[in-house]
Amino acid sequence: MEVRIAASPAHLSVVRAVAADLAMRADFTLDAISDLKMAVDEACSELISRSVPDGELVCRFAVESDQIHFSAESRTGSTQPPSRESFGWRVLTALTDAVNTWVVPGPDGAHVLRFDLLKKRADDVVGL
Amino acid sequence: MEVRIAASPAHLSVVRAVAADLAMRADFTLDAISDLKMAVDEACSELISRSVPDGELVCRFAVESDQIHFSAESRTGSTQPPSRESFGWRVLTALTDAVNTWVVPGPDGAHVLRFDLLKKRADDVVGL
Amino acid sequence: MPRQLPFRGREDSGLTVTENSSALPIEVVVDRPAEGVVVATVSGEVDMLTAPALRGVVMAELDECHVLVIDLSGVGFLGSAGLAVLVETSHEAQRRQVELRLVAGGRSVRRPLEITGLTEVLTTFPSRDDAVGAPG
Amino acid sequence: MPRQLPFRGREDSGLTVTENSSALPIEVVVDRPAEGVVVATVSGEVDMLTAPALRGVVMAELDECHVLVIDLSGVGFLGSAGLAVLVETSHEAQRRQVELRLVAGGRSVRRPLEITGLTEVLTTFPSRDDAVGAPG
Ligand SMILES: Nc1ncnc2c1ncn2[C@@H]1O[C@H](COP(=O)(O)OP(=O)(O)O)[C@@H](O)[C@H]1O
Ligand SMILES: Nc1ncnc2c1ncn2[C@@H]1O[C@H](COP(=O)(O)OP(=O)(O)O)[C@@H](O)[C@H]1O
Repeated sequence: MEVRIAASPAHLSVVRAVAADLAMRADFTLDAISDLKMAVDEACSELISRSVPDGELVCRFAVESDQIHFSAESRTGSTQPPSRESFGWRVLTALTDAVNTWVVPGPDGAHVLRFDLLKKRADDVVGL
Repeated sequence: MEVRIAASPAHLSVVRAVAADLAMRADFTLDAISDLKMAVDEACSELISRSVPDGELVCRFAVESDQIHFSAESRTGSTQPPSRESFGWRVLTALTDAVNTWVVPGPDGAHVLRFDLLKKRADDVVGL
Repeated sequence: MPRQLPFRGREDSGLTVTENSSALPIEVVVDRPAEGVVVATVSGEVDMLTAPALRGVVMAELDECHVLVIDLSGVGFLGSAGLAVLVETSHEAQRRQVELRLVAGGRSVRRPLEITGLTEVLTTFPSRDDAVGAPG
Repeated sequence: MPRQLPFRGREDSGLTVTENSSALPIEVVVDRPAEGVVVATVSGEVDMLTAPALRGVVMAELDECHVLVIDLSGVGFLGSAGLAVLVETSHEAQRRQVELRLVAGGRSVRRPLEITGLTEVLTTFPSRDDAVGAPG
């Protein structure tokens, strides 16, 4: 499924609500639900803070056999993805089973920043 | 904001979760939140049961000054909108401040069924 | 007394527990607090997806009792597919001379019943104890 | 003692209540259970949208006390923007010789603190009473 919102912090809670609802119904452990919400929030917060003005944030959720695949993108002014030294990136890697971020060329010479993450039903995260 | 899901009953709960989150943050009364969830569920259930196989359901929410505007559509095989004599339609009119449904021509000679509804922040519904 | 249920059923010291075999966001637990009295305790959300499972359980129980209590206290959402199950169960109960009692505590159940006028037609109680203890 | 707060402040028989002026899904209530002790009780969700409001309130209180308790029991979500506020408040508290105590009850607060290793750095208590009553 796909959720499209204005790239504004006011909409973070609705994306978290979607993540929580999907994970709950996919029988995720309570810790895994909490982690997915936080990871989704972290990726979307990064996208929102780097979005072009009046940009759109597109989130896709795919519930797979034992995991949820989340990807999100928005148009950005920079060709640089977020630093992998940042606190946010360390949080994302601690919370998820796999995470990636990169910039691709968008329409009209713009750049699109994308996050992709996998979260398994049962958490076995190790922390930072 | 826009939510796109496969037109399947398994996704109803996520659309309700989105409706509830938006209404809660827009400071809707508890009764109005409950009514909006039920109205959104009713409209989406109608769309899902009349959707073409493997169809997509597109839902749009707009939070306006004192109300939420919800519209949803999916491709359908019929040119007939749902009957205004049905129980479902009476529920919808009881739950909302305004509701409409109609069929428009879609791409490839298909038909698109659409629902449009308004729910105000404070409930003053009268029941069936 | 094995019955055909849409859920895996388990019998446990007189208690029939019906478990959720799929990932359906609904659970129905059936127990018999007294001779001829069946309580079906529903939790989760009753919508187009889950209403058929509820229907299956309560219809099967109608032959097993003269009082059927459907406890909806744990229901977070009750849509029109769920209301239709309650209306149909009520008709079927009348036909079989079974008394149907609903436990409708919270707003998420009371509100849909009120809006649709069903509180006039169905017999509701604020709690399970009130419903089970009501004079027959 | 009027202060600059991001929220409308109200003083009421010694109790400072900070109200939510916008529709932000966060609320912070400040009270003083004892001389020099300030408790900021946070409810709602602490994310990129609401963390600045929390930061404004707790930073303003740091000058008014020697023990600052931030009660997060009513917080349903704590994202990294919220964690950053706690870390910054902790540094600022150290600088001003204020003791910072967090109440971190439920999973939605404990989990982010644990995952990020912040339970090692910040002083947490299971309840408000434990936090207020702890030896200084
Ligand atoms: N261990 C931590 N726990 C919580 N917040 C932290 C931690 N480390 C840094 N931060 C906060 O996160 C923000 C960014 O930290 P930093 O590591 O410098 O990342 P970046 O490189 O993205 O700026 C800062 O505001 C800082 O207060
Ligand atoms: N007042 C009511 N309350 C709850 N459910 C009802 C009510 N009236 C009808 N229903 C249920 O709704 C479904 C459709 O009812 P009906 O009025 O015939 O609408 P339609 O014309 O859409 O078939 C039926 O399954 C019926 O049991």
